[in-house]
Amino acid sequence: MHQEQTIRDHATFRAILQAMSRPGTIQQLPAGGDGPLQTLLSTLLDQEVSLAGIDPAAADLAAEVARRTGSRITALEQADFLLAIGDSAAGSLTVLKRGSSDYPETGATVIFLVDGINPEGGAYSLSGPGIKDEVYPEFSGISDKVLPLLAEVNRDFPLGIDAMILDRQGQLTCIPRSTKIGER
Amino acid sequence: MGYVAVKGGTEAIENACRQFALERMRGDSAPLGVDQVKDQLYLAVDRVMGEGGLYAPDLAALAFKQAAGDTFEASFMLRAFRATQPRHGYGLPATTEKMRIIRRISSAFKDIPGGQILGPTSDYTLRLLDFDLLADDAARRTVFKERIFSLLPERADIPESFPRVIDILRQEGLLDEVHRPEERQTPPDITRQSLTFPAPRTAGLQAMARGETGGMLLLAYSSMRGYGNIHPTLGELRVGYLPLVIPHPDNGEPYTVGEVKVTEAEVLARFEGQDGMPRFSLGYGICFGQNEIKAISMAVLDRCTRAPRPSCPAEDQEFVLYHTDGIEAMGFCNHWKLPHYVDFLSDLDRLRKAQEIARKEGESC
Amino acid sequence: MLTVENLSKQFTLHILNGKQLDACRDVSFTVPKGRFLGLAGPSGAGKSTVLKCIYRTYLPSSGSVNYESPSYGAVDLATLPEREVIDIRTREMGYVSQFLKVVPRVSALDVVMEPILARNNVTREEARERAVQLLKRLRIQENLFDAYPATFSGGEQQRVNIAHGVSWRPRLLLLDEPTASLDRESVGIVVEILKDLRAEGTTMIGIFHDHDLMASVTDDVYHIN
Amino acid sequence: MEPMIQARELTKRFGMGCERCLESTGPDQETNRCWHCGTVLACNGVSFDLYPDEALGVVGESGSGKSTLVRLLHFEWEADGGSFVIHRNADLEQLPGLFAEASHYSCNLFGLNSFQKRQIRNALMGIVYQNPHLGLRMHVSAGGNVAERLLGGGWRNIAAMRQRAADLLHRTEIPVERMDEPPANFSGGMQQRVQIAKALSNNPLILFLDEVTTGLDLSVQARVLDLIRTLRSELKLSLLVVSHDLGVINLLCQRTMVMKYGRVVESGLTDQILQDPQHRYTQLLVASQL
Amino acid sequence: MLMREWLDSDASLHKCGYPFGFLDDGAKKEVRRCLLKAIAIPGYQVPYGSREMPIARGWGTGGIQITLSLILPDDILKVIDQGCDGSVNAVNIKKFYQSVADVDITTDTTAATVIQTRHRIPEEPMTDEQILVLQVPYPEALREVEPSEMETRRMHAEADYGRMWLYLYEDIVACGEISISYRYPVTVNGRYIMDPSPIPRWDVPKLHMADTIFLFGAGREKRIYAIPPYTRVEPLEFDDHRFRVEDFDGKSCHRCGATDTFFDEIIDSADGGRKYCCSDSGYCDKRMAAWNR
Repeated sequence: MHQEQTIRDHATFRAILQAMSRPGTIQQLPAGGDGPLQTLLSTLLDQEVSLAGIDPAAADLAAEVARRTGSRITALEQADFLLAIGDSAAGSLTVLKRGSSDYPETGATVIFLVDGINPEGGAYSLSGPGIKDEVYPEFSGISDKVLPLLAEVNRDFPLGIDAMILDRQGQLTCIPRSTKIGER
Repeated sequence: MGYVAVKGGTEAIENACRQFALERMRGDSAPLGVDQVKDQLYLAVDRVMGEGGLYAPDLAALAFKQAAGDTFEASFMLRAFRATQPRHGYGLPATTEKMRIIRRISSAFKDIPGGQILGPTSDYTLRLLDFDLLADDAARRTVFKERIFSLLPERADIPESFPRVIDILRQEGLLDEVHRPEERQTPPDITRQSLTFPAPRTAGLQAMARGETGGMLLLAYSSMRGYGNIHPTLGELRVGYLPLVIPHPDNGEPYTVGEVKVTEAEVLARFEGQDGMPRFSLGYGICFGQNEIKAISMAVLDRCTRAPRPSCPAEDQEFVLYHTDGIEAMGFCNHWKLPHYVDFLSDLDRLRKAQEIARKEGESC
Repeated sequence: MLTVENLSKQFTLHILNGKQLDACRDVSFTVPKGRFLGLAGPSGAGKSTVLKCIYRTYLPSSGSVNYESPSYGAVDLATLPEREVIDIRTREMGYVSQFLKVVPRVSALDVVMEPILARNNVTREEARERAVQLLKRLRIQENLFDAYPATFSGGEQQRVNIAHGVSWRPRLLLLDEPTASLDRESVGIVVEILKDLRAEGTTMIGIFHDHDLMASVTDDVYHIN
Repeated sequence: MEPMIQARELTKRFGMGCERCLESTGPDQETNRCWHCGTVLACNGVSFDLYPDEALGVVGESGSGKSTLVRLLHFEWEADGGSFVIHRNADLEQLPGLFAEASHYSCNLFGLNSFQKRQIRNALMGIVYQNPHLGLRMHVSAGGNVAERLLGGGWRNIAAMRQRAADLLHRTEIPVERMDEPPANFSGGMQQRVQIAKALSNNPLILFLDEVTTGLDLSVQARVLDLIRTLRSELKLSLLVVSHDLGVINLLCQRTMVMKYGRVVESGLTDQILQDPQHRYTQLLVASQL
Repeated sequence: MLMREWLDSDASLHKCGYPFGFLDDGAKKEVRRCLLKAIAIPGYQVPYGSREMPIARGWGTGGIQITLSLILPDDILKVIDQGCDGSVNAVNIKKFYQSVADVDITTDTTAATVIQTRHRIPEEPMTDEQILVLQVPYPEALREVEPSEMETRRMHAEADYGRMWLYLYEDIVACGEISISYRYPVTVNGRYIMDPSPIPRWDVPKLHMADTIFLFGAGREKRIYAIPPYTRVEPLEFDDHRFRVEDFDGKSCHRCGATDTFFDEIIDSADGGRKYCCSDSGYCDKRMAAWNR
C-alpha cells in the first residue's frame, strides 16, 4: 500500500467520523484517487464485509467496488454496506439488516449517491446526538421518501440502519440511527 | 515522585530498559546462542510458540532469550510480531492420522492398532538431579549418541498412518457426536473477530490452542478433582509432525510446504446423549510443539465447556475462554504497576466522606 | 325458569378399568319462576347428582338444563362455557350443600359476609350488619362470630353454611339436605328463612330427607326412581 | 367481558424436533420425549384464556409442562410456537413504542423483541417462584429487592421507594424494621412473603404463582395462602396458579387446567375437576389426594 | 525486537517498512467501521478483533488502536496519563506514535488536535475540532454487578438496569452515600449505561453535551464505544441523592495556586503533611508560565 493512499484513507476517515458524529453537517472528503465514492469505500471496506447495490445501477457499481476492495456481494437482506443511486428503490430500506438487540451494530450502512447537498432548506428536521439544536439539510437527486422511511426503520433504537449521503463533489452528510427525523 | 515526575520521566524509562538489557549480560558466562535455546530448551520454545500462536522455532527461541526465560514475555513478543505479519494464504484442513508420529499412547486400551509408542518423554525418568549434566560437552554427547544408535535395529516398519483409537469406539456407536451446522462452516478467526458468547466450538478451540499452559491446567484440574464432573480417560495422546498443506497458488492443487510439530489429545467422558442413550463424549485438544499438559487440559476443558448447564467455573465457556489467555491476563496484571493515583484519590475522597457520615451517625446515636 | 330435559349422568371410572356407573337417567322437570321444587326418591336414586349437574359441579352426560338468565338469556347450563357458568354462579345461582366447605382461617362472620360483598353492591358495614342479623337469627353465639368454623360443631357448621348460601339472596337456590344435621328448633328457623326467600322471589330446588318437612316447604315434588 | 390474556397453541421444544414428535409423545404415550429424535416436548398446543380478576389453576406433576408454561408467558424462555395476547387497555397504552399503530388492538407478544418484552413484564407482570432464590437476591436487603422492580420501572427517589417497600413489606407481614436485612437471614415463609411483596411492587395486572407453597411447613403454607387470598380480593389481580397440590388450586382458583406430559388433558370449573374428573390421569390425581 | 529497541533505532518504524500508523490496513478498517457504529449507537460497546500491539494489554492498546486508525501526519498529539504528559505510559506511547506517524507532540490541551488519555479529561474546555481518545481497562459498567459477558449483554439489550440502580440503592442504605469513586456509571442518550473509563467523578460532567468527540477503546476486552458531541451523558443519581464530584474545598495547588482543578495529593517527605497540585500537568505549567511572565 502506498503511503500517499494510506494517508488519504486516514484523512477520509476523519471526514467520515466527523460526519457521523455531527449528523446533518457537511464534510468534504479529500480530493484525489478515483473519485469520492471509491475514496470513501476504500477506507472502510475489505474482504471481511459484504456489499450490495439497492438499485440496478448501484448493483453494477457495487460489483466494481467489490472487485477492488475484496468485499463480498450478497443479497440486500444480508449486506453490511449498501449503495443507492438516484431516487429509485427507496422502499428497499425496510428489508435491510437492522441488527439484533444483543448486537445492534450489525445493522446495515447505506450510502446514497446524490446530486448535491445543501446545509439548509430541507423539509425535515434532524435532532439528537451530535446535533446541538436542529438542522435541516437538503439533498437533491434523492427520493423524498428516503427520510421518512429512515425514520420508520430506525423507530426501535438501537436497532436500525445508518445512512451516508455523498454527492458528486465529495461532500458527505451522515444520518445515523440515533438521529430523530421530524417534519419541519 | 521520581517514577511519575512531571519532568525526567523519559530518561528514567530509558535507563530502566538499558538496565534490563544489562542484567541479561550478568556474569562471565558465554552468550547463549538462539540455536542452543532452540535445540536444548525445546520444550520452552514449544510452549512459547503455542501460547504466542505462531509456529516459528527460531523466533520463539529469540524471544525466549530476549525475555531472559520469561515465557509470558516471550510468547507476548511472538504474538505482537505475528499481528504485524501479512496473511499470504490459508492451509488446507489437516488430518492427524497422517502425522509423523514420535509418541503415541492410549490409557483406554492396552493394545491399540499401530501399538503404543512411548517416544521422547520425561514421564518415566526419576526426578533426581543429574549431576553428569554439569560436565556436558561435545565428547560426552558423541559417546552417548553412538551407543544409542548402535542399539537401533537395521530397519523398522513404521506404518504410513495410525488409526485413531477413538474410531474403534465410534464404530461401535459409543460416541456421542452431534455435529452442529456451525461446525461445518468456515471457522471464525479469533485473531480478527472478538469472541462473542456462546462461542462456536471452533472459536473456543482456537482460543484454547493459544491459551496459557498453567492457567488451563489449573482450570482443568479443578474439574478433574471435583469442582465439576469430568473424569476423563485419555483416549489417545499423540506427538508428532503434521504436514502443512496449502493449495498451490497457480492451480489450487494441494502442496505440502513443511511440517508442524503438534501435540494432540482426545479424552473420553461419560455422558447421557440427547436421545437418552448413555454414550462417551469427546474432548479435543491440540497445540503447537510438545506440550502434553496443555493438550490434555485443553481436551478436558473442551469437554467441560460443552456442559448444557455450567455448574462450576471450568464448565462455563465464557469463564474459561476469558481467563486462559496468558497474554491478556499478564497485561492486565502488569497494568496495576501503572500509576493509578487519580482513581486512588477519588477513592480517598469517597472513603473520607463515608467516614464522616459514619462519625456523624455515631454521634447522633 | 329452569327446565331439565332427559338429564343423564354416567361416571366412567378409568382407574377401575373403565367401569361405568349410572348416577341418574332421563330426568326431566320444570321449575317455574318463584316456585320451590322438592326432589324425592330412594337413596342412591341420583337426587344430589341432579343438583350437581344443574350447578355444573358434574358434567351432564346427556340432556339439557335450560335456564332463563337475566344476563345471558336462555342458556343450557349443561354446555354453557365455564366462564359464563362462573358468572351465573356469582350473580344468580346459589348452592347449599350438606356440609360446609370449610375455607381455612376465615372467621364465621367473614364466611357469611364474603358472598354479600362479592355480589351485592353494599358497603362493608351494611354487609356486616346483614351477616350479623343472619347469624343471630340462626342462633350462632356472638362470641363465635370471629372464630374459625372448622372448630365448630356439626350443627353450627351447617347453620353457618346456610347463612353463607342464602345471605346474598340468589335468584336460583339449590339445596342439598340443608337441614340434615340440625336439631328440631334449628330446622324450624331454616324453614322460616327459606319461606322468606321464596316470598322475596327466589326460585328453589331442594332435597330433604324428611318427607313432612319437604311437603311443608316445597310447592311441588319430583320423584326420581 | 374480554379476556385479559389469550394464549393459543403454546409450544416449547427442547431438541431439533422431527415429524414424528407429536404422535410419539403426550399422555397416551406416557412420555414427553420423542423416541425418534430425543426431543422433549415440554409444552404442546396449550391454549387458554385468563380473565380480569380471575384465578386459573394449572395442575400436574413435575414434568407435566406447567412450569414451562409460566416461563413462556413470563418471557423467560422463548416459545417455539403459539401466540400470546394481552388485551390492550389503559395500562398498556402507557408503554412507549409498543403499540405504534392505534389500529392494532392487540399483538402477539412472542413477536416482540426482548427489550419490549421486558417493558411488558416490568409493567404488567409479577411472579413468585417456588424457590425464593429465583425471585430474590438473597444478599441484597429485603427493601432493595422490592426497590429493584421500582428502579426498573423508572423510580428515582430513594425516600419514596423506601416508603413503598415498607408499605408492601408491612402488608406481607414482614416487620418493617427488618427491611434492610437480606432475605438470606429470613425463614422460608418470610422469603416467600418478600417475594410476593416484590412481585406486587409494580401493581401488576397478572401474577404468576409457581408452586409458591411447595416445600413450606403446613402452618407457613397457610399464612402464605391467606396472604394471597387477601391480596387477590383487594387488588383485583388475575392469577395463574401453578401447583401439584389440588388443595392449593381448590382454595384459590375458579377454573383449572390439568396438564400431563406437556399437554392439557382436561380443563374446567375447579369443583367439577375435583368432583367429576373426566380424564384417567385426573381421576388418578384426585384419588391420590390426601 | 523489544519495543524499546525499535524506538531507540534512529529510523522511525514506518520508514523501515512498517506502514503509516503501524497497523495493517485490515485492522484499521475494522476499527474504523466499529468507530462509526459506536458513534451511531452512543454508549453501546462494539466488539472488535483487537490486535496484539507491542505494548502490553492493559497499557492502553485499545486507545492506541483507535488513534492509529485515524491519525494524520499534520495532527498535533497530546498524550496524558493521570493528567500528566510525562508519566511513563504517556512517554512510551508518544514515542511510539512519533515513530509510526511522524506527528508533532504538544502538552498544551488547546493546541492539540487529538488527545489520548488514561484516567483524566483535561481541565481546559475542548473544542469541536478536537478528538479525545480514552484508554479503557473495563468497558463494562455492569461488571460490578454481573461477571458474565453473556448476561451483561442481555441486560444492555433489554435496558434491564434495575440491578445497577439497586447497587446504588444498597450503597445509600448501607453508607448513606453512593460510594462509587472513579468509573462512575453514566446513562448515554437516555439508553445505554456506560463506563466512562476510570476518570474521577470530577471529569464526568465534561462528557455531557460536549463539543468534542469522545472515543473509548478497550484493547484487552476488545470493545470500542463512543460519545458523539452534544449527547446527553447523565451520571446515575437519585432525586434525593445527587451525584457529586470530589470535594477540594479550601485546597489550592501548591505550584500554580489554582483552586478549581482536580488535585493530586502529595505527601511531604519532610513533615508527612499533605500538599496539593494540579493533576493536569499541562494546565498547571501553562498557568505557571503565564504567572512568571
